[in-house]
Amino acid sequence: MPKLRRLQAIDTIEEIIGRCVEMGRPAWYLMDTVDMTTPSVLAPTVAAFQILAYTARMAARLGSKFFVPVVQGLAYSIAYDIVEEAYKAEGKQEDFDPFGTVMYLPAGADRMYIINNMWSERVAGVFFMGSWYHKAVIFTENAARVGALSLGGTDTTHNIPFLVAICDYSIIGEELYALGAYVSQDPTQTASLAGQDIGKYIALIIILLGSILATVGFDISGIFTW
Amino acid sequence: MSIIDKLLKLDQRIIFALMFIALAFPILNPVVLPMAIQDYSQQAFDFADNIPEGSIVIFEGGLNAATYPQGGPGMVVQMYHMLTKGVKIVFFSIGAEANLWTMTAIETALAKLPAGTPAENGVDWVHLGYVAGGEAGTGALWNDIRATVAADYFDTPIDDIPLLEGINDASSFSAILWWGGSEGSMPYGIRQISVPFGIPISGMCTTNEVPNFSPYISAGQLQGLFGGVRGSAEYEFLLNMPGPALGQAMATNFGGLLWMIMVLLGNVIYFVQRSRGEA
Amino acid sequence: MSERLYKIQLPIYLTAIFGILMIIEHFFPMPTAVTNINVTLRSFVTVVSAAALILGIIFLTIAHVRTISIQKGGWYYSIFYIVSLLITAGLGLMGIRNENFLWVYNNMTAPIGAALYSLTAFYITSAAYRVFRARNWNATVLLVCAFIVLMMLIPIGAIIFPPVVPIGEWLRSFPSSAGFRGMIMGISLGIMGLGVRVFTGRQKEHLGIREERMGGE
Amino acid sequence: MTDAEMMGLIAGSLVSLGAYSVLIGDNPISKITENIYMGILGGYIFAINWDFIQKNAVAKVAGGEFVYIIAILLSLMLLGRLKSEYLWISRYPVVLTVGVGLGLAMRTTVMADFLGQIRATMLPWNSLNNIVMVIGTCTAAAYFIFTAQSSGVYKYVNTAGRLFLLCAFGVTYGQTVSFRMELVIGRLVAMLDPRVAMYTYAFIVIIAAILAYGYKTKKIEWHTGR
Repeated sequence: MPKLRRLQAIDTIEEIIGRCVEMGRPAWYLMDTVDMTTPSVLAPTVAAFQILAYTARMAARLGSKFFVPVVQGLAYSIAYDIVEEAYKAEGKQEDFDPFGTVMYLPAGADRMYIINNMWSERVAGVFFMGSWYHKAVIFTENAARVGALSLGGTDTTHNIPFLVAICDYSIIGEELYALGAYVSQDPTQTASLAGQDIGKYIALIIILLGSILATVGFDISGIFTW
Repeated sequence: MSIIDKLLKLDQRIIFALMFIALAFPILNPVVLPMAIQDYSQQAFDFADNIPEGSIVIFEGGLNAATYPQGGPGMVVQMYHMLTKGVKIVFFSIGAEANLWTMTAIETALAKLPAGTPAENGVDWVHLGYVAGGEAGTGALWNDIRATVAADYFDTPIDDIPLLEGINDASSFSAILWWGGSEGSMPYGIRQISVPFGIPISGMCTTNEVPNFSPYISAGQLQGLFGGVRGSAEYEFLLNMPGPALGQAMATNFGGLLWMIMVLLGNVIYFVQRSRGEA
Repeated sequence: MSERLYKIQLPIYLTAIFGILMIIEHFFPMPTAVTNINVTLRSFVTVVSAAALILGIIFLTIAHVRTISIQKGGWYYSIFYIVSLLITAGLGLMGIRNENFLWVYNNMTAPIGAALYSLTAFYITSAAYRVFRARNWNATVLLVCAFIVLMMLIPIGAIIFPPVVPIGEWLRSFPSSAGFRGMIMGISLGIMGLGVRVFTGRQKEHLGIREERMGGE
Repeated sequence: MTDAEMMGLIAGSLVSLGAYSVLIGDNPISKITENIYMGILGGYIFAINWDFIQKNAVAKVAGGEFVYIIAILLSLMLLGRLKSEYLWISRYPVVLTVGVGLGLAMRTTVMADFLGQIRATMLPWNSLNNIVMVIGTCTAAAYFIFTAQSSGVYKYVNTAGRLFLLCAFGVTYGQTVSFRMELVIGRLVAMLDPRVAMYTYAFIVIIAAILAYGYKTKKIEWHTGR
């Protein structure tokens, strides 16, 4: 079985939850867009769910208050299951609030709710995972100002900059999938990432070979145009 | 408390107020500065200008309430550009909100057309309305129009529309104009219509998404791109149709300067702190 | 066992069948019957996607009704939600081109939506001041590129320092484009990897099933 | 301009100010605006999608295309999400959307994204721009090879890849700042339209007075140090 490079973010999850417990303030797990019928959103959402499972268990184990708002109906029930399972698995089911731990908020109208509550609850740790759009800046900036420690990770290219610049720790692009695979200890996911790595090696070899051939004067313009 | 500490603790709301003033001031006191045409806008304009008369184009309207003020003027100009050239347009939207704004833009463009320009609904243009399902919806529609939508925006059955007679997929079209706004949907057009059917695509996205799509431009998969209000203003300029976008493009000046000053100030404070060993 | 069949196994097989039907149709010539099935399936997807959005509204309304019925803190705000929902949905059901419906949309939804969407501009500036620092070389690269590009985009930038336009365009067309191109290729492989995992039933989160529950369900 | 349009501009100006008031802090005006927005948007999404289903499924069944009964049934099956014991029923419509969506994305991403981008990168090494393109693409792609351990030559490739990615994110950052300001400008242009500017100023004064009263009498919580 191929071994994945260990990402620093794994320790960060524990660090953030630990800090929340110490300060007696809640940890939030935000996912933004979770529309699972769009394939490009499905992949980061699934990775965010895997990380959610790990984070929720960590929160249940260490006894931190945990809050997961979800903006889409289908994803809400899945997130609900995942977090409930995590609390069950840690034997802390009494800490799981059926109305308050995982909450459904409508897409588009969740901004104010989250900003307002971030301040009133004085969150100490925030996770920004999944497919992030314009809310990335609003939430990360507020989290930074409230003084929350944050970990950001997304594969939506136009919002990675903000997670990198504002969050205390960040993972970029496909590192999100790698983190999901790593924390879920899922051999299939690991194997799949390894398979994709082979694809990348092939791409690199083709590009380098092609550009060398082009440099010495071969005409390669007809390639891949069947 | 030193001045540095005071500056560092500057209330967020003061910055917000400054930003409001910086953005509102140029709207109340407009000043027009000369503006260079960006390479991507020029390419997109040339592409649109070279679409032959009499051909039919696919037009996705993805602007919503928030992005219409910046993209709308350009979208209107592009419709005007196409209709005056005698190019026929088939509109659709993959957003429920965007659907209405596309109609607003069509109405604005029709009102601007010089008298006598053929622009009859159903003959020179059709609005297929909202299609649910994002990328899958796009794929569904352009592989089989009639199976996906039964009627157009005005509830006219597809079979009663003269323009769509004998057309049921994307292969009869000669270009795609994808006004994706902030949907991030440009790759849907590239993947589901442009590459499978071999139709060139160009369009508009909001300013923030331009870098994402730049690899497609250098790869020749995307013929050009108008970025945000600046792109709209440039289109207005290139077609010699001054409109609302120019003023808005100019209004970004002070806001941009404020942002740059804020970054510089923040970093000066940071380096002062660091030299004192505080940070 | 049979319960497991229709609750878990069948959905997984169906996902694979639907996906593979779409893929083979694209690369190999198919009999008309198959193409017709595919066309129908795709039109079903658009209908179900629309229904899923309605389901989201149902979830939300249930949440608000619950807030009102248990009189949770700030419950009276939920009344505003329910009332505006009923009015708008009622007008909309009379016809989506109903004049009043469009008035509400154009003059209430659109401005609030636009205003909320634009709040970011303020936070971005505040963040620029408090968080966007040249802390290390990573942040420095980010900061310098952002600075140059913004200066290129605002018309006054070219007047203060004219070379900023070619430099900005170069940054956007080459180094930045190269970085994104590397990512696009990776994301493309990621979509294929995800597809293989979903179709082989190794990944079932989209069905609300996770690995640990395999034994129990 | 008709009365309805004028009323619309005034109403738009008022609700926009209500939404912007959240910048000052959590307050009842912003909360009311938020809830009204959620309601209207909900009603809107409901009506538009209801209409879509009417037009493209119900009307088709009425017209004799009985196969669309399946589409309606699948849509109803989504309601299974409302109760966990019927959750499995809702898996079937999800399976359809995910299967078809992924299939459509997979079949085209190979050509458009993967091979298309490889082909465009096979450039001759005869100019600085081409060299930057080839090295940048290769190192950025290599940054996401997770089975490579961070040592040896790969460490340098990783660093170079990160440099190119950061440049890409920096460019996006700058572009996004401009985009966000354009959004505010778009709204302000409507609010400061000479015909409604007077109302806007009046609303600002009224909202400011209400908030000042609320903060003064401590009926609204004031967050210092935001």
